[in-house]
Amino acid sequence: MPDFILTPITALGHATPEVDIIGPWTITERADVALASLAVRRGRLGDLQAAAAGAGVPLPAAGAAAQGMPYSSFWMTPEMWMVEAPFASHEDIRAHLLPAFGDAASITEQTDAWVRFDLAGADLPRLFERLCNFDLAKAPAGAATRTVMEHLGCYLIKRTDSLVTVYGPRSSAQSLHHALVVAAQSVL
Amino acid sequence: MIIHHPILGPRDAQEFVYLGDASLIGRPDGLTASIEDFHNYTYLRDNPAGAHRELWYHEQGDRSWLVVTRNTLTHEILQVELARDVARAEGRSK
Amino acid sequence: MSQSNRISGGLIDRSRTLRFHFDGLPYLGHPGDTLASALLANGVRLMGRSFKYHRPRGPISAGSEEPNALVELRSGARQEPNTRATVAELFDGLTAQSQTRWPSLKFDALAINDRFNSFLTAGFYYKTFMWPASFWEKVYEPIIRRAAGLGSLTKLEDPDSYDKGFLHCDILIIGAGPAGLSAALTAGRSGARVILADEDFRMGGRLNAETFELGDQAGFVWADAAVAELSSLPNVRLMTRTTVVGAFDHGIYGAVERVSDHLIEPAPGKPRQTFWRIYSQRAILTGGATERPIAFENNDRPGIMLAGSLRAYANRWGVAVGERTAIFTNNDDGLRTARDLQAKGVDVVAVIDSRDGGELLPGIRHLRGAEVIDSAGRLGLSSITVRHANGKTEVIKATALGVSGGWNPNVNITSHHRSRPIWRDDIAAFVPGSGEIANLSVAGAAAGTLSTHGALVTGDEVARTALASLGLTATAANLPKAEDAPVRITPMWYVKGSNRAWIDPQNDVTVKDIKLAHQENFTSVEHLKRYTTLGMATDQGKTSNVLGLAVMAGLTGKSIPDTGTTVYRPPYTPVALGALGGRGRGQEFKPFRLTPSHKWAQEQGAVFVEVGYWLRTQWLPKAGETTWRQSVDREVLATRKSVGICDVTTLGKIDIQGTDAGAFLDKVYANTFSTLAVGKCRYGLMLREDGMVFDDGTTARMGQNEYVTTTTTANAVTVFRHLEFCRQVLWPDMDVQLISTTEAWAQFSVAGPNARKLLQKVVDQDISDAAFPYMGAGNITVGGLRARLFRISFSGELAYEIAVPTRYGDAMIRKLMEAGAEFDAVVYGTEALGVMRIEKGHVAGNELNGTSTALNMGLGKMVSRKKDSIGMVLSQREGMTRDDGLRLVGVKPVNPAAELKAGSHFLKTGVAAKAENDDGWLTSLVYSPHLGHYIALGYLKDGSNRIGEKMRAVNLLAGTDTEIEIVSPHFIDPEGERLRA
Amino acid sequence: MRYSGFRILKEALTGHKGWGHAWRDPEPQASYDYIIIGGGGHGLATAYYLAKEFKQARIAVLEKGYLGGGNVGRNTTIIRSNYLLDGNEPFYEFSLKLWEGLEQDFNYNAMVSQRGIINLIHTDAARDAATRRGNAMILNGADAELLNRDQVRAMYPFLNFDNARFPIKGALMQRRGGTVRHDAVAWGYARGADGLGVDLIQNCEVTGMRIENGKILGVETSRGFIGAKKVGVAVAGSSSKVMAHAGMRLPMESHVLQAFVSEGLKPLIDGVMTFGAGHFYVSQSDKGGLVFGGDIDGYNSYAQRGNLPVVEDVIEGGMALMPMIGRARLLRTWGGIMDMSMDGSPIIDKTHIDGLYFNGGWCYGGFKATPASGWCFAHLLAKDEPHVTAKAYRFDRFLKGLMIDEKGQGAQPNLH
Repeated sequence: MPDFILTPITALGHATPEVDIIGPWTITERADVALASLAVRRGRLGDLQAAAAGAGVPLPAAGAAAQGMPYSSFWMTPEMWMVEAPFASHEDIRAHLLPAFGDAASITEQTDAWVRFDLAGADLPRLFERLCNFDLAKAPAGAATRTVMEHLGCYLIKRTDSLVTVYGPRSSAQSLHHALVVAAQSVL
Repeated sequence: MIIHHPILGPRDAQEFVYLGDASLIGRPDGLTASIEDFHNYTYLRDNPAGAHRELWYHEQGDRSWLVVTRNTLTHEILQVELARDVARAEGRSK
Repeated sequence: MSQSNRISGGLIDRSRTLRFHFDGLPYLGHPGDTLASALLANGVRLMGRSFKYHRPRGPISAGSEEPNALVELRSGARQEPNTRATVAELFDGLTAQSQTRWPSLKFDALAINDRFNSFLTAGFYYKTFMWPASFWEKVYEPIIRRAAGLGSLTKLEDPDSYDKGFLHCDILIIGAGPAGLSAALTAGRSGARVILADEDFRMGGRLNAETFELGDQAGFVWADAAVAELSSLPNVRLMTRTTVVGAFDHGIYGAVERVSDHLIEPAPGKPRQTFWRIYSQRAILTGGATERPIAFENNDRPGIMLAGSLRAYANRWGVAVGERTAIFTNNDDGLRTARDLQAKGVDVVAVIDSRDGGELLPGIRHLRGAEVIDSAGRLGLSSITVRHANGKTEVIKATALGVSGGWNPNVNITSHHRSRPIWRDDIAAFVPGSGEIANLSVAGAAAGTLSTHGALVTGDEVARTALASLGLTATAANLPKAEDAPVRITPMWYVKGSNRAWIDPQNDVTVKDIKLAHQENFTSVEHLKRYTTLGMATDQGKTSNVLGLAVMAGLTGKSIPDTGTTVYRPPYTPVALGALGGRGRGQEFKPFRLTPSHKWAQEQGAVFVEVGYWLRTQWLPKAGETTWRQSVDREVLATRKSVGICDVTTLGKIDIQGTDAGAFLDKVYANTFSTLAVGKCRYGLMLREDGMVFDDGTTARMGQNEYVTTTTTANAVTVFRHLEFCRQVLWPDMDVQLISTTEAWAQFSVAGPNARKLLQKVVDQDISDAAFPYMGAGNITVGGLRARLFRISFSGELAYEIAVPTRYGDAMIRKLMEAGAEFDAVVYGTEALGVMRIEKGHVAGNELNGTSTALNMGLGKMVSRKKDSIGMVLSQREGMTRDDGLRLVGVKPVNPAAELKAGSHFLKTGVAAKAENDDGWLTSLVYSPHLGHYIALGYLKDGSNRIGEKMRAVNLLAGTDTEIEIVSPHFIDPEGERLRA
Repeated sequence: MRYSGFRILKEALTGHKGWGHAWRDPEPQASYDYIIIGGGGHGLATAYYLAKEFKQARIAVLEKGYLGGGNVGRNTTIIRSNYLLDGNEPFYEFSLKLWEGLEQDFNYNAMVSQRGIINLIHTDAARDAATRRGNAMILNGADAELLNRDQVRAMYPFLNFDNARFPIKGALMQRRGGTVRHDAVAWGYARGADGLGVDLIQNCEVTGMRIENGKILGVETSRGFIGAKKVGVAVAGSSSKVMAHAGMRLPMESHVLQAFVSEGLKPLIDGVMTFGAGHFYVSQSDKGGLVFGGDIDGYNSYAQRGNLPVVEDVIEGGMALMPMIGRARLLRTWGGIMDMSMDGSPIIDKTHIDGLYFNGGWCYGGFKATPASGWCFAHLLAKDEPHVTAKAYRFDRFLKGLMIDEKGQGAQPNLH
């Protein structure tokens, strides 16, 4: 058995995540989250809900996200959620979830399909109105939506008025990051 | 345009990909239908000037396929349904 | 230079002085000035030349409807042609040049055209320049093109950046005049989310240009107070310098905000302009009205302008356009101008009033029943000729003439959905048609309510209605008392005469041109516009369309509405292309997609190629290699000799799970997957319903109810969309769940005789042929890390694809290269990949062109008739199953040294290069270092029966004609021994 | 009356009193030998050639609005014959040859201007495809050249060569391509047809077809019934609506295509160019406006107007290709209704109804096709057999699997 370990890099290509502070806003790359999609097998919603309750996986309604420990999640599409968990404890998140859900769910690892940026600070709507058509000001905390930024399909989660998470396609991490920074400097 | 997604509410049509006439739901069965059946299904359209039932895919959203009833003269949208529900109602299953 | 025409008052900041240049000469102005008001203050009336006759032109307006005073603003790369001096906000250091003239504005050589005006009538060019035919491009057109055009671009890249954005509101209010402010106050106080946008840099609209009072304060003071209150409301967003340019479907409006146009250049990081997409629940148009002229002979001289604009220059900007001013009117508003000017101490020499009755102005020479029939003054007005009611004519010295033919409501935006305005005789103007634009209502002058009182009241009313429809309640409005003068107008469109009377001053469309159009039966309003170019100028006919219609109506004897209306199209005023383009320029035109090995490849000096949004390694030059071929040949040979590694992450990966996953795949693929054993993969062919090949790739069965499908890089998105359609719409009850994992896994192809040896060093499991046979697939580990292994080959060699979570991809490529050192492992790019797949005879993009069937590709047997699958039935149509149809073949030059070109067509030897002899074409071409000559794939008629035939590959573009031999598309290892090794 | 420079001279000196009507406004007769439905470019050209080339008489053109009010009056004025497939290229090359002699033929200056068209190439695969296309063009008697990057740069140095997301690698050029003053085409054909005795009847909408025992007898119109031996339909954009009167469903959808023009500018762009990495094509009119366009909006529409996403997408493409246009301004946008057919190619064919003929499905190709479309449709109407260059444009090609799919998009009209 080979005796080596592979060392990961972040989506922006560094050993450690990048943090940018622009005016009132902090843009933080997050590499410490494991992701898996959780989809209901046909006719198994009840079983899945029961299993989720047991495993402590929240199943928020359409357009919403729910925080928990260790599992948080947000709604993706009918009968499918994205489950978030701490990378340190749940890197192989699918292996953690499979036993709980058995054949009631289709579970797929999504951790590295995405790059995550957390944007923190006051007056975030003023920033996001340059980035996407989502009405952030009107949305309640806990709102989660798919939207387009810089031609990229992203997930946007309004954690609080002063904290927004953006998940974008990992391969375009640099383009998305550039768009966030340029917008912040422009609105600043 | 704004499409009122049955689950997600108003969404900019730019998030969607357009396919065409909702008659595309009614695909014939390949083991029994004739070439002419498939020709009519694949190629012929009513193309009305007025109410038009059409398929839109929320590609930059929740990936739902929708059946949108839209007036092609005014672009007014009269009804939006989940295509899966419509398909089942039209008797499609497996 | 002194501001000779500056008078007292106005909303300008006289405490500060701004320097600017026009045509190289220095002038002074004040904050609050526009370029036009400042030039007029400096006694400059001549600001441009007309398009066709190059007649001297000055501003006729004080707003965005200006057709004449167009200049090139700024210089160098920021030069901005056709900028309306009447809305260009003055800033210190502004420079502008006049345009459409040579060599100078005062002396313009092309003014000669004016002498030949009797030849240059409407549409004259349709009747001549036809002989000889070749002269059009060679002689006539180049002259016309050089003479045409307005301002010029420098051809330098625009150095400024532009933003885009999205805004949401309950109520969008377009225009911040009395009606707009009234509506905004009512809506804002109710708590609704309101956006109030105005194109001006100062809100208030006409209130800034009038002297009458609202309540007991000056109009502009009331406006300032209203703006102050609105800006104190958190639910109201005030947007000055913001023009709403178009009404689109379902409450979406486009608006351009001129963020930095009033600065000498944008602040660092800031955009010049921002284009907003505004999502509104309700919209209220309070865009006011635009005055229109009366046509008379030589009515186009600098100094002749719309009366209301003359008034605006005096009241808002403290400018008297002329020392001696006359007014020509057919309505009471012209009298208001005379009164205001006189109150300002301007010498009003006469008011020529085409009406007989009505109020008589005190203390002013008020000539009723009179007409202005001509004017004089080469570069600017010096006198007018008046015909009195008794028929006597008199020349009156005047340097400014204000003309008022009545006011047209600004209906433009209401017709953006092609609804037609309605004629109202009482105000002799068109008003908005019954709302074809859902949830848009109109108030104030834009709706034909032309008094200030009416504007305030209707603005409030319309806002209340909008609020009510949104379930919001309005508080009582406390509207100030305001003038409520009725519209008193006796329509009078043009003064009859034999010489030219201008209707569209920029395009030089005169009454005579409209008469000619009528004479030639171009009487439909659309024909009139297109034949004479009426209303086609940069102002889109804001001041000329109704006048032109009225003249045509007079000629046809029809009423104006029966003659027609004009439908305005977006944008309301022209929009900088940069603003509509936003940030999507240069490298930012589209986002990049980077592969997991990108960082490593960059360090190695790889050459990258765009593949969709992806950047892939095209080849990886080694020291001493001077041509790309050297690198690619080395990569190919090293791989075939030992082992090569290629990042194949860009291939689409779709995770397909569910108890019906296998049955689902049987529906969407032409071949069968339900029978595939767990732990195995199989090549699949996906058809469109029309029977053409859509996509191909391998699918692996990772578990009983779990498959991983790969798509081509190009089709990853469309295939996923298609699968969702099949899953949700065609077979809604199948138990199938889909999700893309394209980016989740960094996937590398490891190919070549030593592929297994190399991989065995990094994977934790036994991957001997027995343990992991050809077409095997499974979950393994790499140094304990979860990974996936597929034994598949695109190159024809013993090959695997190994995948690790993407964040480990960088480490993985480094690990593979380290482990491969002893085998001289190379990384190969897309070029070498292409060489090897063609040597092996695999189809790719150039063959998967959307018009090829499985049969064309020699894969007809893959289409199972035993089951229903997408495209199965239509692939059997007679035209697609002909024996002599196109077939995929291999091609090699008869002379091994000969070169070929992809895109060449196949012809038999000895036949003429004509379409009827066209036997097919060469799809993909590479040099095979393995075989030592060029090889190619192509589609050839009846190809499978023509193996061994000698024919020609003809490239008429390069004049080459090369003898080729048709061969099997499998150039190496046709039996596939290597990949099973 | 014959138009000429001398005529203009004479009229200028005599107050332009001699110019007569460009065409009459006749009352419809009770019946005709030929009725052409649609007074747009194709309908007018059909009537003109029927009378002039095929020596037919008793012809009427019925137009629901004003002459030339359809797509011939709302397009981007480009002519070219740079098609790939055998079904198309001979036809469009025939059309281009007709353009080249058109003005002298109908004595009207439509400003046919062959300033050249280039299709930019950004990838090696695109160059392969352009090479195949260029060869197909030459094999069909058209002209084509493959330009390298430097040749393109010499022609248009202001394109984004040095900071492009998708580098310009060359171009396929057709020097005989160019532009035409679109309205003048309709007017020239109208005047020409009128002069040959064709009745051009405006404001006459067809509301029904009288068909008995599988034969057409005439059409119901807003101005009453008009009998006809043969009826030809050339109403691209409204084809499905009109053919529904004959109970036919067509292999096409109607879509809105937006077009754009900038404010007038001094000469910048001599020829026509299309961007290969974005949805943008442009030329500059003789008047100085940049005339440009891109893709259709993509959803079925008869509204003759579009929406913002396409406006922004097209202009983004323009800015990516030539960032020097940023300070020019968009003056006007408009929309035309396209017959988007199922394979992106048109239909000129008989129907199953005796005496009823159809011409439509032009997608983007309608304007440049005008002369050949008129000629070939007139040929079919007069001789009951297809013109040699239009024989592939049949209804039944979809049933037989003989699609003419230049883009390879299949039965997806909004992608053609």
